[in-house]
Amino acid sequence: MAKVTTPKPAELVTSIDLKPSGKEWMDTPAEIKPGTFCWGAKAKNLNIVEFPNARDWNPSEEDWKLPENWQEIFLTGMKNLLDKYRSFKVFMDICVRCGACADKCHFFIGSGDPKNMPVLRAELLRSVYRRYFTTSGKLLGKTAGGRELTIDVLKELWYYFYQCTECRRCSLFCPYGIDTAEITLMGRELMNLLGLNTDWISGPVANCYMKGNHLGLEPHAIMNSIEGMIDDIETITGIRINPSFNRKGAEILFVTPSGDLFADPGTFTCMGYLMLFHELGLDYTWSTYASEGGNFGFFTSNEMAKRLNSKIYAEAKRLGVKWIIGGECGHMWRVLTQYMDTWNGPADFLEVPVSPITGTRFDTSRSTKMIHITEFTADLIKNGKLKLDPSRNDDLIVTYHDSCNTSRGMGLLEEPRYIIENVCNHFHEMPENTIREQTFCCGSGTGLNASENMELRMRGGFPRANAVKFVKDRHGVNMLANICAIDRATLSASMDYWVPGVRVTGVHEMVANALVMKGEKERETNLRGEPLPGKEGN
Amino acid sequence: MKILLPLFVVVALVVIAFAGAQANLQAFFGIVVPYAAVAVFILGFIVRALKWGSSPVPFRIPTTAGQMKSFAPWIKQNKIDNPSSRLGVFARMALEVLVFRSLFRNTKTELHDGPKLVYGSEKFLWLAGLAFHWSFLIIFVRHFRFFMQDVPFVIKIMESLDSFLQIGAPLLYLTDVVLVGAVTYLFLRRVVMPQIKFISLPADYFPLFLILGIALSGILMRYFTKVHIVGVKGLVMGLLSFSPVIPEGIGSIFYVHLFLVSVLLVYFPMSKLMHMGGVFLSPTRNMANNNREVRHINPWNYPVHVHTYEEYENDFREKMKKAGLPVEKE
Amino acid sequence: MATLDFQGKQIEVDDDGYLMNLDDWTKDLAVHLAQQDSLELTEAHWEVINFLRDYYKQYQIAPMIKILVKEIGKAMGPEKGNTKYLYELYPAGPAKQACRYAGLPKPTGCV
Amino acid sequence: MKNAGTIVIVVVVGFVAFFGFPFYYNIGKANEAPKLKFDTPAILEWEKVNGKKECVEPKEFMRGEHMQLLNQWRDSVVRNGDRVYVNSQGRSFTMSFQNTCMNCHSNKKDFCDKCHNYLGVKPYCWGCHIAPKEKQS
Repeated sequence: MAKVTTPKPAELVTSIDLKPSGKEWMDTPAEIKPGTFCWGAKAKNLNIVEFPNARDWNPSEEDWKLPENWQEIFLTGMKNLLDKYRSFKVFMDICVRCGACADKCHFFIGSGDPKNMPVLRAELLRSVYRRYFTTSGKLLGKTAGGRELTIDVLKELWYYFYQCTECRRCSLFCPYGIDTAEITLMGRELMNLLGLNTDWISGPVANCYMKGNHLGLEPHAIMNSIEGMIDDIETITGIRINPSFNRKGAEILFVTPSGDLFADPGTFTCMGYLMLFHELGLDYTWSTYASEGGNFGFFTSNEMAKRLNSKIYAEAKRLGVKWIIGGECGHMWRVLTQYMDTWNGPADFLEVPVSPITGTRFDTSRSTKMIHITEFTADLIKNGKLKLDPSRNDDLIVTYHDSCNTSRGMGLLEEPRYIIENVCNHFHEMPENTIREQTFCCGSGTGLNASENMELRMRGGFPRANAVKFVKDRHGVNMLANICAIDRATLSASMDYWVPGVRVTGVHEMVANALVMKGEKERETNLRGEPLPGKEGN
Repeated sequence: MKILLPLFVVVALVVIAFAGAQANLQAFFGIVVPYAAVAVFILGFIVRALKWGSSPVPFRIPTTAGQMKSFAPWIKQNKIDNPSSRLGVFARMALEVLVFRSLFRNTKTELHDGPKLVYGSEKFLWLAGLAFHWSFLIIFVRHFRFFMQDVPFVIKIMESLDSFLQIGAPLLYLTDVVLVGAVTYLFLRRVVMPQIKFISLPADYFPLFLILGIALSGILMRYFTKVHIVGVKGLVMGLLSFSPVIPEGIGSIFYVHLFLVSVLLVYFPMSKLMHMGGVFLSPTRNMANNNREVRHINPWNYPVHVHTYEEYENDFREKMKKAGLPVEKE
Repeated sequence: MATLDFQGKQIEVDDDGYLMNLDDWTKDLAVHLAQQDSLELTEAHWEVINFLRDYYKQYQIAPMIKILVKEIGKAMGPEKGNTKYLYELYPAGPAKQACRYAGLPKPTGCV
Repeated sequence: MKNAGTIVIVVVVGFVAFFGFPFYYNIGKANEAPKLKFDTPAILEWEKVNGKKECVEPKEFMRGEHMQLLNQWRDSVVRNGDRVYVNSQGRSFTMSFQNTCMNCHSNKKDFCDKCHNYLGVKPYCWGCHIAPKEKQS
């Protein structure tokens, strides 16, 4: 348990050289550096979800305790994936190495490690593909860009596939749309055949499978946590909220990432949902069984993701709700948008979502029957259904961070902005190369938000933080809004590191602060218990 | 080494063809090789397309590059960069294939003191790529004048446009200049730019050298050493009508040109050059972002082992009851 | 698997030094772990450790710092119900450090 | 495009449409190399006097380089006013497209146009010069 220290920001920046030089990458085995990797998966967690080759192992040790026939397992698995995914096959074949993606990756920008250039991250696996699955690679080997699958190569693949957050920024710039997320998904799937997951991912997966959410909150723990929030809401507003759990016959099921239930500042966002729904008198229920919107299975294997995701529709069916609202989360929405219906649909037992407040029919979700809470709220504001006092957020100078997945895997760009512009008076965008479809990852997505890899996270978070610093210097920005539970946790850390003085909030925390509720007492503080602007003297 | 090896290979190919033509092997280099090359190209292309096609597209995974189609018209959709209809996808693909839309977005990241990250516009790769591909296409189509009896009007127009500056005699084709310039740029960036040099493989240099070889041998033929051009067309027309002849007096340089083209055709289906076909099959670009509206079917979707609500309640029934949660079984 | 030698027993710990089994914990072990960090456990420290263990037994998870603050405030008086006080007790972070002495698994925070 | 069949059909159709264009365009057209005629009265007269048909330079040179030679003549006459061309054998000719070249090759249709049409090359001679009256025996 050697303590890993994270270098200071200034040291970290000086170590970045974006101009790679030196030996050929094929001949340079990866150096697995402390602070840049997560602990290996524990046997007990892999066993819970019936994963193969479960064992306790440590990435920093020489012996990874691999099964005897690990090469065979890997290559058979690869063949299987090539047969199942056209994306994988095409992306293995058509890259021309033009390099357009090279400096688009936050991990490359923050580390200068050439193997973090998306093209090279893919080439690590592509070289194995060429050697074992193409004629030229079989015949010509290295000349044709092929590479033997040695233990060093396997370790390198593991190391760099857990240094990718599947943010898809590279895919945006690729002339063929080659998506490193897709390649990393395949890579991690192969790793899981060998028991090479990380503890930070496999733990939440096991939790989510057995207990319904990543944090492992048991039913009474969820209720206890929400009761704590209700107490706080009562203190602030004088209104006692009484949400329901696992209630059959509710009109709407609400699902949010469990991070919102159990960690600041996510809990403030969660208070926001509670207050908004109460004010509307919405007929909705929480579920303790489907108590996770996020999906760490997605960072493990396609099958695991589907297994975890299945709970949402299953619970909607059991409770007999009409449709579903989903909370603020990034990767959750890529999964819900691009995968859920295909895996676990059709959701023909549900109805097309219709807002009971405005009557708006959400036809764009007519198949999945699940809408994003910012769609729901933006519609409310547009129809004048909310009484808002944005001046309560006047102490905030806000900028907005687009989550990778909601921007590049969905296109939810304007809805959250519309809300923000209506609930606060000071909003400034970051530079255009760092927002909307070009947004930068928080640096810790896809299950990389552990504590043992803090240096990696801070490196990966550098481009995002640097753009925040730009608006902080220019406009005095002090609050970074977002719609992602992972962002709320990880950006807090990266702001403290890179841009001290900027805090992090969910959009619905700001909504609830601005929301004038029926029968509320005069508020003295915001949801965080801090004095509202103008009430500081009290 | 990764630069020199492909260069040697291309030089060797030139020497082989030249020596072959000198040694009266015209029939081999003029008839056998081109026929074989075209056959390998077509079959190889089809085989590769079949291989891709045999893998299904299990999920609809477009990379969305703009505002999605929203629930209400007051939020304006970016219909091309985030298409929700077939027409939108068609437009997106057309922009991608014809004008390299994604590459046009390219930026260059620089780290300045501060620390400050700066993202500058970087259009040279886009420009060179566009120049290269379009001039290559025009040159290819222009060659149809050698493939057709009674050269069609379009080809003639294309030719006169390409040479409209009327420089020298024979008239200088602009695409010749552009192609050589663009290929040279694409080569130089692989040598000069550290990131690009680092990622480049022999398979990146080889096609550049090969295409440069083809271009230079063609230029040499047209503007400098001259070949018996009526004879060349006779040979090509013979090949096309499956009654090949070797006319007398075509210069050896022509056989070098033809041989390099043949090698390119053979190399094409087994290399990265297949991006020409693959770009159409990229699921992040050729699919509509309408997942929440229209269900996508995965042909290999299969039932998975899940942890059911019943099992969950069995695990936590007492705790749930104590917390006042409704349960299915008492 | 890493282990910790204590009083002739091999105790399993994870990569960050947290106990693998809650049952391996003893008060002596807590004192020992604190000593390694040159920290002497006072009554105030024990208040936190005991609350953590009770909470964990009930909910199978370490409490949020917010809950910890509230509870300590209830037990030790409102002037001590704040994060600053807890950081004075546990300089390396109340959640992480105190959980380790209490024999709880490493807190997950947000995932 | 969900399955392999569709993709292959698209590829094949694409190939046939694009690369196959020359094939079906040529169908039913005679594949003949152009035959030039050297039987104008002036050429026959020259043959009678000199015992052979010959041009200002050897045939192989003229075939590959006539465009350069014409350019050279034009520049020499128009820019320098020099109208005498001395060829590789040391013989002198008057540099004149109309009076020297077209005097012999007065059969544009059976001489110039044959190859130029065959190869789809449009010379810009006739932008300024008037084509001669067709003369051949």
